[in-house]
Amino acid sequence: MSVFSPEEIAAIRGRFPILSRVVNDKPLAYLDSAASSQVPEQVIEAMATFQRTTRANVHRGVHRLSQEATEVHEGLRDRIQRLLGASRREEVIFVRGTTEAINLVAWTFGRQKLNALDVVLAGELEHHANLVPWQIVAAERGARVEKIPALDDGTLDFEAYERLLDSLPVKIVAIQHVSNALGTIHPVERFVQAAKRRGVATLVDGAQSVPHMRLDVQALGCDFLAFSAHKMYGPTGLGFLYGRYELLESMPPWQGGGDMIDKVSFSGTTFHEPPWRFEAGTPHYVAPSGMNAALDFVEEIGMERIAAREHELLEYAQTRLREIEGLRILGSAPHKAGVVSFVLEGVHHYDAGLFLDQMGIAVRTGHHCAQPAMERYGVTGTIRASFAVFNTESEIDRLVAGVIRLQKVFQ
Amino acid sequence: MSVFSPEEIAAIRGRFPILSRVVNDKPLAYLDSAASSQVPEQVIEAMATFQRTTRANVHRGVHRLSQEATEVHEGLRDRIQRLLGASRREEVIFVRGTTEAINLVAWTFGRQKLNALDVVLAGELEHHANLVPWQIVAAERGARVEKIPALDDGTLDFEAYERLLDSLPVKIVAIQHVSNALGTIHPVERFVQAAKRRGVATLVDGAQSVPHMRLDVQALGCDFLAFSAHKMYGPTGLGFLYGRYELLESMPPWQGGGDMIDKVSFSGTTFHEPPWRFEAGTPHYVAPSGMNAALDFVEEIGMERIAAREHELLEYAQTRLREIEGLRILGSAPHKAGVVSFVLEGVHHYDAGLFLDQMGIAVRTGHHCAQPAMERYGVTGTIRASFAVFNTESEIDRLVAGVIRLQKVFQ
Amino acid sequence: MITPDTIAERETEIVEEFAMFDEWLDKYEHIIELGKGLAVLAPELHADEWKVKGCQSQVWLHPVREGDALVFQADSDAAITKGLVALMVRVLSGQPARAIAQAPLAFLDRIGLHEHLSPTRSNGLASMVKQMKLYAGAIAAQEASHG
Amino acid sequence: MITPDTIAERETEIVEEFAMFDEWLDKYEHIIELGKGLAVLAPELHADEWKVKGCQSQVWLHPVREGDALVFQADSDAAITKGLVALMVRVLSGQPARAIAQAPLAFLDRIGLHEHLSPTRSNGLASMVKQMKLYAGAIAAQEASHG
Ligand SMILES: Cc1ncc(COP(=O)(O)O)c(C=O)c1O
Ligand SMILES: Cc1ncc(COP(=O)(O)O)c(C=O)c1O
Repeated sequence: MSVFSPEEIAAIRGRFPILSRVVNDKPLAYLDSAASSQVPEQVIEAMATFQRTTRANVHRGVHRLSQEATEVHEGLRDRIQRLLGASRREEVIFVRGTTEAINLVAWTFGRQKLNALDVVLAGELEHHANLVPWQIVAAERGARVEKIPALDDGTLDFEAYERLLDSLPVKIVAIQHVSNALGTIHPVERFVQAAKRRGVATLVDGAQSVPHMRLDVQALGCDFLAFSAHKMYGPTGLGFLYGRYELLESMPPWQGGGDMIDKVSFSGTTFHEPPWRFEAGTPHYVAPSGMNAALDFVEEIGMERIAAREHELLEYAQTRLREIEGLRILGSAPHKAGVVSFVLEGVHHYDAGLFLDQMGIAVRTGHHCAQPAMERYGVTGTIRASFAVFNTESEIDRLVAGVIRLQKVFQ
Repeated sequence: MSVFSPEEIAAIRGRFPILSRVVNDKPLAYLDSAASSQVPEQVIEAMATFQRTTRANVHRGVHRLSQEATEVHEGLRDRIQRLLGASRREEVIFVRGTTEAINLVAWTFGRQKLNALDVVLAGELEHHANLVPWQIVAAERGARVEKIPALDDGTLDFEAYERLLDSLPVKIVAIQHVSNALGTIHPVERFVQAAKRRGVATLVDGAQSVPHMRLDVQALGCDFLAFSAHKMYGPTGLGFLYGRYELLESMPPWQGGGDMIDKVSFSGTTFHEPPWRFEAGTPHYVAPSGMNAALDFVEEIGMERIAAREHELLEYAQTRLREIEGLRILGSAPHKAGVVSFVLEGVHHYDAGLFLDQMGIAVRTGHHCAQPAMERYGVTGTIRASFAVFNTESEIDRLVAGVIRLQKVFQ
Repeated sequence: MITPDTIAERETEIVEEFAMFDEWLDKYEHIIELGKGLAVLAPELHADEWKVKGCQSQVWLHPVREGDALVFQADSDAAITKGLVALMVRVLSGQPARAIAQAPLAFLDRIGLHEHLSPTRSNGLASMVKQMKLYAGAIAAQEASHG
Repeated sequence: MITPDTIAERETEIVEEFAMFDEWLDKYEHIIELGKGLAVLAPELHADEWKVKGCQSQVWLHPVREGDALVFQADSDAAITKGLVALMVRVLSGQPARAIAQAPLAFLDRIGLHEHLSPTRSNGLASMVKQMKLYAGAIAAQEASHG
């Protein structure tokens, strides 16, 4: 029995205006939610309404609009605190997205913590966002980034990880919760706990997990966690960094500007407390109204049911795709999110992407900003379908038919 | 004769849905555009429509939505190039806002350029966004930030500036074009040229100028220029950095992540060319649709007429406010943008702000993120009214009446 | 004026007092008056040490312990903030630390001024109340562990 | 097949050839066929030196100067890109440098494939054409200064 009845799915689909889009005379099959979500109408409307009634710069204004806008903004901080189970609201920092969140940690905590010859451990499947910032900062400090090797099934080698922790001067572990390239759900608690036991700090890249599962940063025990609103049915240009308050407090500022200061003068400037110390300049203050609506949507449907439905779609897709000869699915981890990545014998992923697009099917092709992962599995790129709560089995059937058809053309 | 007929003004006002808002039973008089613009309906609609029809992550996608979204995104880059008269599109970098733009330059170019004992010159009236990033980076490099002193009328002391240029090891001049605190339009070309003659790099903070006047970076001769979309009838969370290509090319990356790389591996990563090198992660890709609509709006009305109208409002406001006893206007520069900042004898700016808010009048009060400027003029804050093309003389009359009324209460 | 004894009684008194005002202007004028009546804070207590952070208006708070009670002296540079500070002092000063720590302070809501206590306000008031409660909480905890 | 002489003539020929296809699938199949017909690029020319940057598919381009003309050899790892590369080579290879530098290449638009040349595509094609024109432009400038 399916998680949702056909009527429920139709109702959910009806809430996403873009799903009535037609591409090349075919209805759009959007199988690219891991790159960026589509948004329900209520998210679009919330931001439009905010701009029609409440738009004003936040934090310093005494007038009504500014007060109202600030309340929405700071109210979202409370809500993200609850979503993540953070122990205080000041542990939530507003950023542009996962990438900026990780850069913030690398440029402040990372630079503070890393000395010559120190090591940052990052998974072999990391998105570039959780690798390159560490490389840049490590290079500057004379430190280095080493990989936690991946196994053939798309999981990380936990034994090798513990050996690395024990044999190298590791200061920080940067690890994804869910792989955007393969879909692997890593047992990230184990990795965090192993680091914690050794006094090593941890950052979890939650870009692909927070939108798809319940998560509690205190239970997880990580020091930092990052995710993006645009992958969670929410607005673009908004993301969140969770950081343990004790660490945030000891971190120097990064970007300077309005709002993050206490007193400014040419003879010396002092800084505000976290989270404001890390929020310089006018934020994307229209976004919180949209993020609230996105969280409402998720709560209305229910995170558990969303996850269950995505899993159902994954299982269906994997079963159907496995029937195709010359198709190889990358990643067979025991736990996977709604992401399936595959390669076709003799067909370049770019050609496949172009063909599927002609059939109205939107998949992502290429290296998925995870070149080391591609290298690990000996491919230059893959074809990736990723699912959201609004996808259907018949869209997957179209994908399967499309793949079979294009194989004929290219072989 | 006024720049616009009453009918034209009514028509313009009709395009801004927020102007029909009622605050405390009075129609909203929004006199806080220098903090953040209001947006015409077409901007709101453009972003909503984009999300209903085209939303998808940009740059790497092969599918239709991603292609269309990328075209809007990169098309805006071309348009900003034309707006600023930049010599190539690659000189335009997308950021969150002016603050991030300046931080980007400070953290890359600044750190590269500044050595021990070197000097950054910044105006005494700078917004914290154009001061604090330099202080942070200078401190790290053993360099320092010195001020270009302001004169009593709210202009900068050009002679003192030249003396500083000649007597100190100045590497970078960071200067605002228009003061958000006082409204002064600085003769920024002169300051830029004086630095240029001495081989000193220049960054112009255009946050308050680009939205209000025509400007050509090549004529100006500056190396960098920053501004924010949200102050230009546009979306929040979007801003632009112009940088001379030659300099951009020689600058190291700052934030790492997707899109800014060439090849990534654990053994070494190489970076993309500018502007992409400086654009890590998923951008706020919904914003360009809104920014296009905002630029359409400005073009429809005409930048010259907007500037002329704002000047008209400034003149009217200054004349009316000068009639009030116990009111002192700060800043009497020969050229001023649509910003008037004042203090009231015996009345705290915060009290004034609260009172005016009760009367439906939205002004900004406080230090306007320019504490050194406040210190220079011996105040802890001011009351600031700032104008946009939709404001009216009668709103200014309400401000004047409000001020007179509140003076009675407090004196 | 004989001050009523408990926090709740004092709050009720204030709510009744404000019931007279229909107009925001009258209400604000009254608040300003209350501020003027606030006991003068000695110049040396205007030091940074006693300053409560607020971006727009400044607040100074000086708590003195008297047995298990806390007496507050306070000031602000803005008139309306000062009036609100006066209200807070009137309600909380001289009360037992435990009562202060636990006071819900709903009266601001009932007189339609709740917004001024919002942490999103930059007037320093919310921070002041937070500090009053922090002091009180610390003392109450001390009392408890001794008793 | 006798190759027509000018770039414009070659373009016209291609436009007529593609006029037969109503269906995108037929068109794409034809492009793939054209790619298969592309002269094999020697393994040593697949070096990084000859690689044109493209995020999704790779393109290699090897220009050889023959008098005032330029002869191109090229390849791609993706079949559709390779077909488009073949079209570009067919139109431009062997033409005078000046003509290459100035060619508007409108035929892609006329056969409904303009989007593939968009710089927002990550297939390397736009970069390849840019490089072809850069080479040609440099040679044409040289010619001009000599003659
Ligand atoms: C002169 C000036 N510079 C910089 C800024 C900072 O802009 P943003 O907050 O959009 O980053 C502002 C806006 O307040 C400004 O007025
Ligand atoms: C696992 C993972 N980490 C980080 C990112 C980067 O997120 P953003 O581009 O929103 O900054 C992504 C998104 O592509 C991702 O999938």
